[in-house]
Amino acid sequence: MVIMPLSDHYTYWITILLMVAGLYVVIARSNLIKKLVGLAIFQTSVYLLYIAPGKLIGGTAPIASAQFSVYSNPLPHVLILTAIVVGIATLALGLALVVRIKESFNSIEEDEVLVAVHGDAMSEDGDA
Amino acid sequence: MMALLVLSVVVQRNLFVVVVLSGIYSFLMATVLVALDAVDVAMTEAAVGAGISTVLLLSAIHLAGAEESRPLRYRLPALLVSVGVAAALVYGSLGLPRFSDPAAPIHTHVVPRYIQDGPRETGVPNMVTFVLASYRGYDTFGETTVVFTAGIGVIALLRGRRKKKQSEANAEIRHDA
Amino acid sequence: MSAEHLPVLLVVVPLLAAPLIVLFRSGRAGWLLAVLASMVSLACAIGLFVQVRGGTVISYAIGNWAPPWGIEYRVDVLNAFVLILVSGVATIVSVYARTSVISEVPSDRHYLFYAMFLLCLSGLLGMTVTDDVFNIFVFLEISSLSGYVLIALGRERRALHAAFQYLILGTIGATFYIIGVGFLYLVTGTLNIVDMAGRIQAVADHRPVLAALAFMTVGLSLKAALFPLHAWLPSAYSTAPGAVAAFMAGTATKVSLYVFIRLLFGVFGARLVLQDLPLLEALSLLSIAAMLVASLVAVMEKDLKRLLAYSSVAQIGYITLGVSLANQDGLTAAVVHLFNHGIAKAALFMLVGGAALRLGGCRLEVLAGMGQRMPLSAFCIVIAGLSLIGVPGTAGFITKWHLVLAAAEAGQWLTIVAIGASSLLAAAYVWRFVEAAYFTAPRHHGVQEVSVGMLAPAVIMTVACVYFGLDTSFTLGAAREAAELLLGAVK
Amino acid sequence: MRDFFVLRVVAKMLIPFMLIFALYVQFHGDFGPGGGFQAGVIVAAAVIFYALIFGLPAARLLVPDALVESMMALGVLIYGGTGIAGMLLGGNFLDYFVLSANPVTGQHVGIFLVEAGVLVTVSGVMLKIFYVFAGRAKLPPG
Repeated sequence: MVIMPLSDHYTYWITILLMVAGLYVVIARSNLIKKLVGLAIFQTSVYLLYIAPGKLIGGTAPIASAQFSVYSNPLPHVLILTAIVVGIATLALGLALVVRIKESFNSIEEDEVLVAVHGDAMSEDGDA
Repeated sequence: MMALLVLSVVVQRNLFVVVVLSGIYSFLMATVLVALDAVDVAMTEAAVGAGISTVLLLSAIHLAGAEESRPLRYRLPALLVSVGVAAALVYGSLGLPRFSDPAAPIHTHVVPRYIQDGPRETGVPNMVTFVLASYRGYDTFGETTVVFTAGIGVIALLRGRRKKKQSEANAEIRHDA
Repeated sequence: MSAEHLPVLLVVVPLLAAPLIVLFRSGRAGWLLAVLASMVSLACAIGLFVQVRGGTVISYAIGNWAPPWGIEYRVDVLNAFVLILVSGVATIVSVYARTSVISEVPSDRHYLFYAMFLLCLSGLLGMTVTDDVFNIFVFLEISSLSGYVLIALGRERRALHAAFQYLILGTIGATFYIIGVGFLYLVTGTLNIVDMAGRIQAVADHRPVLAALAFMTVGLSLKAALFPLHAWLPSAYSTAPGAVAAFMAGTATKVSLYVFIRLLFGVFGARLVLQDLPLLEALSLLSIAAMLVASLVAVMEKDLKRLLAYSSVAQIGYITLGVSLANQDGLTAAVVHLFNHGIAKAALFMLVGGAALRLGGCRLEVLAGMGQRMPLSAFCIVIAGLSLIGVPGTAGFITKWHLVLAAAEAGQWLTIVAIGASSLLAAAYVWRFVEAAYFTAPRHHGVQEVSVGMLAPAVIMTVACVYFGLDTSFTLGAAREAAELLLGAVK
Repeated sequence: MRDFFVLRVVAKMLIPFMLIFALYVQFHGDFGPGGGFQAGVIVAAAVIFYALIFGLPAARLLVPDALVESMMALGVLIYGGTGIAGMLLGGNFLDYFVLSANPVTGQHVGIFLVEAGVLVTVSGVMLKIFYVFAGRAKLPPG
């Protein structure tokens, strides 16, 4: 659906909508796992910003062959492959942290964890 | 359709459903990527987005609980930030080359050499492979290092037994300094 | 292998030492390799600095693919200076880390700690030395991911939350940066900074360039903890293990600032006449706000690590203030403060980390009487604190002096008043430590000075704060040359 | 799960095919989509599949933790070592031209080696992450 150029900048606007929705989830939601899902959607949408403009209508996938002469741009593909890998690495680390947070705080809701963090600081006051 | 999916991720509170939806989202993304000629990226996105991250998210949910206990609230600051970002993006995108414009700078600079000379210089026909592994091989070295970092990071965080209770840990501080 | 490979060895040696440590699985071997690899990096950085003094630029084509097709490493006096800071702090902190890690990290994770430390170091060095905007992103992620883990290894459970918060904000920052890169790539077709600077002048439409500038500024400001995007920094620095706080406070934010300065002048400066943009005014306002607000918060803090963390936010304000003045003296101050503040904060966090281990915390009440119990540590904290205030004879003074000169040149008298006010606030928060350490009865008895392994690196760093306040030929010389280079690129 | 005879037989038959498919993806990367990363994911998936059918302990016996951890490190070392080899042979870091007398062959060798490095690290890391997450007991409620 994205490749139909309804307007010259249609693809960009789809990308923008997806990105911003992901960003909103990250900022607004309190559940830590949901924040990470939002983050993943935010990162995934950036892929389109790179890949969509690399497409040439009438071109083919960038694998050299005697039959074709017009290829879509391979460089964004390379960059985004790297970005995908970075994204999954971040997600794995983030989830590992969530598991540890759950075990230490018994909650994965940001506000509850914050209350507990604050409580730790206060109890240090008491010790002192 | 992808937009609808994302919107349901925003409102859905059951994390299990959210994870499944985001897996479907990745599959749709992969389809779009194939349509955009990015076959390598599509293959990776399907394996990573719909495969690995779904498995990871599900196991995290298993360990950390599946229900989001907070009711849905629409937070004004978050909404404002998002709208601001969207406005900046739209503003910037207005000046970008139009879709599939062969005269756009990304098609006329740097890339022509990859397309014209690359297969001959490296003997590999898949342009993504040789740009990834040779011309920009150093990025891929960095990427491998990122994967390695995440791997040992997860070990460092989750290996072995759970840490002792906070109070016990605090009690130890003064002795082992 | 001859000297021509220095730019890449600098990064690759610590990077490959990390998997070696994981293969050996030994904490002691890990520590030795970490110290050695950091020293090799420092030696490479010094070697590079000597070569680029006087305007030479070293270009290294990785994979022997000429830029812009391949990735280029490019060293000039500006990034050679930053490289010396990063690898120097790493070398000293890695020595210190041995004792800090033994007392703060579970023993089965020691080797992982050193591997992470080296990865973080090579990430930061890679960001500094590369001339490719996408490669910056890759190495930024190496340093960030390892940074999150290093912070999470802190002993308290609060460290986990701090690390998670940093992960979310850091990833948003990196994604913003990559959006900016996307815009620039779409309008120039290249990722190489020098090539981009040349091609950006021909871009007809300024809207994508402005959007790229906005996204990269916000993204890098998040990583650099520029006020008001500093939310992650105080909790991260105050809960991380001592060695991590010292290393990151001395280097991580500085490298993000370096990248910002490089892109602002090296890429955007060529396209947009800086004076026509409200960006510099906005940056100057935010810097002044950081200097005042964060210092004020620091004065109120009861925990010395958090106090120092807020002080970092304020001191980052000095650096960006220098950038926003965009004249010779301002940029000199900004570049020299990257270094001067880096060493002062690394020294302070090493000293406070040691004190926290001995006294069981670093709240000011706990530190009471530290002047008697741990005389050398307390004295060094005061000396490094004087550098934060900017007392003549310390490195901090050099920065302040040039900032005042730059503001006077720009005719911004209110800015000078703000610098004065912020220095007074700094004096107030340093005084709070002095009061606790020297004018309060000690609470702990039988507490001794920390071991030599921790104290010696911290003392060396403190001496450096004084040395670079007296002999400025290295720091100021390099910063002046760097400022000329940056301004030359804009004209 | 261990009692499902059919599953076990099918799994035993399928896993070799998955590994072969991984090798195909690895080596066909020159001509079609694929490469070290994707192949690494498939290799890890094969072992994860084995773990799901025969249980985590059985998988850990087949592919021990120590081996997995070493693989993570080895892959990066293979990649970096290829780069250093380029330097030792008189080129720049990651310079594949000097790896063989014929520059194009050199490129082939270089690309092959670094893709192998990626495969080893990626499969190691993915497997390790699975082991760590799956091996972690759930916290009792409350």
